[in-house]
Amino acid sequence: MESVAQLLEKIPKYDALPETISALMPILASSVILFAMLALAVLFMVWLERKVSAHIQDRLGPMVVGGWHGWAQTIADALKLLLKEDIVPASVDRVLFKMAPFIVFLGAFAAYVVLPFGSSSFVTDLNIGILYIVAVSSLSVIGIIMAGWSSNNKYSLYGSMRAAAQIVSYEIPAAVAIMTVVLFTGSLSMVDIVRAQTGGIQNWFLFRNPFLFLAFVVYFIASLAEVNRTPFDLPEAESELVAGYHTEYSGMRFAFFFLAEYANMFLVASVATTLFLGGWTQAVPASIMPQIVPGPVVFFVKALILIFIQMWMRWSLPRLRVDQLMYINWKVLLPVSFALVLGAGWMATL
Amino acid sequence: MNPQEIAALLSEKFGQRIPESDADALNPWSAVDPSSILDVCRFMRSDGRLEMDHLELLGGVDYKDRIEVVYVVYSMKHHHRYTLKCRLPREEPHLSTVESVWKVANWHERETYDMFGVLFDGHSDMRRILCPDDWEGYPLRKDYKTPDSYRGMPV
Amino acid sequence: MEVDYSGDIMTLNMGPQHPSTHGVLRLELKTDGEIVADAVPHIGYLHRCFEKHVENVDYAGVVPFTDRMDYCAAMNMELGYVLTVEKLMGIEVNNRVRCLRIIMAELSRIASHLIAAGTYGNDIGSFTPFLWCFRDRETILDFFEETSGARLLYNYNWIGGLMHDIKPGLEEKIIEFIDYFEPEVDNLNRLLSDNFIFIKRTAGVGILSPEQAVSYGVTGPNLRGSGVKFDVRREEPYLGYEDYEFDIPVGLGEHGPVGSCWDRYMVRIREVKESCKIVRQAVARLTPGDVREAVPKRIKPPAGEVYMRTECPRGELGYLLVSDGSLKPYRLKVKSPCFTVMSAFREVSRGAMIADVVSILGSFDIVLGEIDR
Amino acid sequence: MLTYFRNIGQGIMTIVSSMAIAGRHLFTPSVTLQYPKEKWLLPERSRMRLMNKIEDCIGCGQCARSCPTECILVKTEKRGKEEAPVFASDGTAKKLRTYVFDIDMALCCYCGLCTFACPTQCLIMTGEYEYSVYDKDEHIYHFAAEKPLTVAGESRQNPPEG
Repeated sequence: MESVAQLLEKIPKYDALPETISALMPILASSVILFAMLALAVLFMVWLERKVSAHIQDRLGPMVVGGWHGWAQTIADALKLLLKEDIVPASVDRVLFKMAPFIVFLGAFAAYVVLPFGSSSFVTDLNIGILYIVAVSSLSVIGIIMAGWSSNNKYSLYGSMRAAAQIVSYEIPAAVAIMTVVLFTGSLSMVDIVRAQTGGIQNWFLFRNPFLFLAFVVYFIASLAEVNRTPFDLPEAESELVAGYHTEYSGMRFAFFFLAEYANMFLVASVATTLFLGGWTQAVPASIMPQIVPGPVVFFVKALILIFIQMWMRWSLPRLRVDQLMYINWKVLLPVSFALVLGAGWMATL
Repeated sequence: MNPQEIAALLSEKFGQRIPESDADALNPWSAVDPSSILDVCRFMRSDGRLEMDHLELLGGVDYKDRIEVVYVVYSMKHHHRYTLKCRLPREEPHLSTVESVWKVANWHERETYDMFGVLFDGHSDMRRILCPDDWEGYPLRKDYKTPDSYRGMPV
Repeated sequence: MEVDYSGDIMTLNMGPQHPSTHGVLRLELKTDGEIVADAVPHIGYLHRCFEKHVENVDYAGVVPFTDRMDYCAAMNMELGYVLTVEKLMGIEVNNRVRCLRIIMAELSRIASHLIAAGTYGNDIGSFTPFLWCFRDRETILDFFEETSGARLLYNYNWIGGLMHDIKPGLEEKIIEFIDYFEPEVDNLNRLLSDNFIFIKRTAGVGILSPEQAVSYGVTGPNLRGSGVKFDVRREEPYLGYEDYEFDIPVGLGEHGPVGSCWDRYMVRIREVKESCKIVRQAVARLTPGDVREAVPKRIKPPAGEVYMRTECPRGELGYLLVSDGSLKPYRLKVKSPCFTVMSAFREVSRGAMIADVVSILGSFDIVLGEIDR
Repeated sequence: MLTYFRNIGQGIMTIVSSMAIAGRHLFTPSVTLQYPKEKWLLPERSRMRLMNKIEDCIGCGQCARSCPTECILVKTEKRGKEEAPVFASDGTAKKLRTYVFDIDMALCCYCGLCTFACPTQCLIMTGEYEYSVYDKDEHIYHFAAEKPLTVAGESRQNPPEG
């Protein structure tokens, strides 16, 4: 946050502002910057998703709007969603219904504060960074339950109940998988975790030892479930529950759910990048090749590769059933993740 | 068994209750007294020589003076087919259900009720199936007139 | 202390507008959490009283109406009707017509099973197979359009013949397509049928025992999925099917009990390959001839009654035709395969989960146009 | 226990194989046709909009009789004896004056039966398929070119329903 504050001080007459406002200004400025970055990233991801799905299915996807491969299609769609009539069905619980999309989004957005995109580009470096992410990202469950309950629609209710069960239970293997990394760094700070991985690809936790590699796989699977992606997209299973918890939403409120979904995707990909893929560090150590590419770019590329794998999985796999979902969590992922903690702990003491 | 043998077997077993048979027609058939349709069907289903385990079709035909309910039955084991016909009066026709013999008869009978107004006694769920529950008249009867509107909507 | 965990029963109306009811079907689900205590199908949302319509048009004019029953396999629908009228009138068609009818019927079966497999993948949550199947189906529809002029509702089979002969060179294109298509089925298997998640979702779900299947009058791939080897093309051949070599795939129960959704689905996939075989043989048997040779100038069958059934992609389609000797059918009763299989739905889906209801419904492969007529 | 591990293994293997085959399709050419820009070459038998070459039409009404959905309305009257005879291009005498020949394409079921019934082959199905309109009535196409001499009520009409 220092850098933002320093930038702000260059604004003329900034010192003249009252102290309360000048204290708030860096917070405001950094959230605006984060939101703009996030919105851009989401627009790009939606476009990418459409393209990936289209090409897997032998189609072309959007080709018209904006000229080159329909790059402006998602912008047009976002504008359309924002301009649509704001429909609040008659029998919903109005307050909860209106609040829910923002709470879902908030859960994803708040976690971005601690993501280190580059060696100096992050909002803040909390000493409990990763714990903060795990805690804050579960906020969205509350929003989802609010959406499902307030919609007064049985499909929504089913969707939100499924989502609650799924997200809460999959957080456990995800958190345990994160623990394996923490064992090695001894710090919960995201920046420290990345710094522990500098010095080339062999230092990334992904390739440090087999336990961490498996921990990455466990985290990746669990994170898929946390963000409701196929094969774990039961809360919004189109063929069963129409659209799950956001069945009754349209227009801008739906856009927020959409934004939250992709923000969550990006969040889990970023966390995986930070924890296992060395964050902003480059594959080739600085001693061999000068680091020309800025850190954030490296970070984005790594995250996008993970997101691409998420999309690839989505468009090739069918969906699980509720009991199978729980089976995988409690009977496969959880024992495996515990075993990994033991193994990684043993490795760390060596 | 060929149709002639089936016709002979049926009339031997049921005598007067099979008033008419035509085993040489393109679609060999026997008329069955409406009151004994369930017995005949049970016999055809369970008899080792017939074993008509597959009810292919159950439907009505309106002959203006009577309504015929047609049963086309087939044996998957012996590969023979036979048709039974029940002649019913047009006014308040009713017939005993054969749901207990072939489960598929449930829906076929509902359809026949829906389209011709034939009531099946003992049926577990005698509702209209294709038309709305409050539809008036039986569409496939020959004297049926299409209504102009249904609940205020033009048809 | 005894605690009743059954909870409250909630009624969930699935449909008539729902993504996976394959049309306008309403399922009244009584649910206890995710478990479905009872599923009552309500049909009739697409009812247009086809049987009344045809009493008012002449025999040739019925064919377009039969097309609209099962719009996914219109060729087979009209073929059944045409054969029924030909049987009543005693019309014999020549070899070319017979072979072409078989080619078209089998291609139509492939196209229809492709829809079945694709939409089933969609029901289970995988959207990609759907579009892969539609891509190959388009090629078949191209053949149909080139021959009959329409892509979906062909009116191609006429009483006593066909609307058009095929364009010269189409045989080679069909064989070329079959050559390309057969390996493509294996790709689909790798993507969907052998996928572990797919197997877990479908095998062991919605089991229809052979006895139940026969009692419910279930026919076609659904019956064969229950392990009963019965195919009208074999048992009561028409169009000379007795001369063709093909297997009748049945559900083998590789994954769990016989008669599950996976078996029904797999029967269709295997049938596609058998249809490819039949098409190859039929193309080899094509002889020159006039396809409209036996088309009567005036279609006026003698008074009488006839029942005829054919093997359609969704089961056996029976037509009971009553003629009074006039120019219009007196009564045409259709035995629709989807109608009978749908009556078994309630029993099969009892005690399943909501996701299984979708899976069972998809494996029955119903087309509402044919159920409601 | 063994099935537990076998299931996990099988699950991973089939998921990887599914993803491999899906991933391969990322690099296969697409089959999409960019519709308004690129257009499909229709086969010559394509059955789309009906078209009547009215100069060849003899007004026999065969098409209207063969139509299963009654979408064709033909009204004709006899030509007077004193009028000069009119011939279709194949030489058939046009004994009837067709003053109404309407086709309601909204009702048409595109079966093509009318085109086969037409004795002079003047009624054809063209390959024209882009004719959506904003008003349903605009789907009624009027082909008749001549005006009736007698009162419309006296003329021969479309055969009644049934």
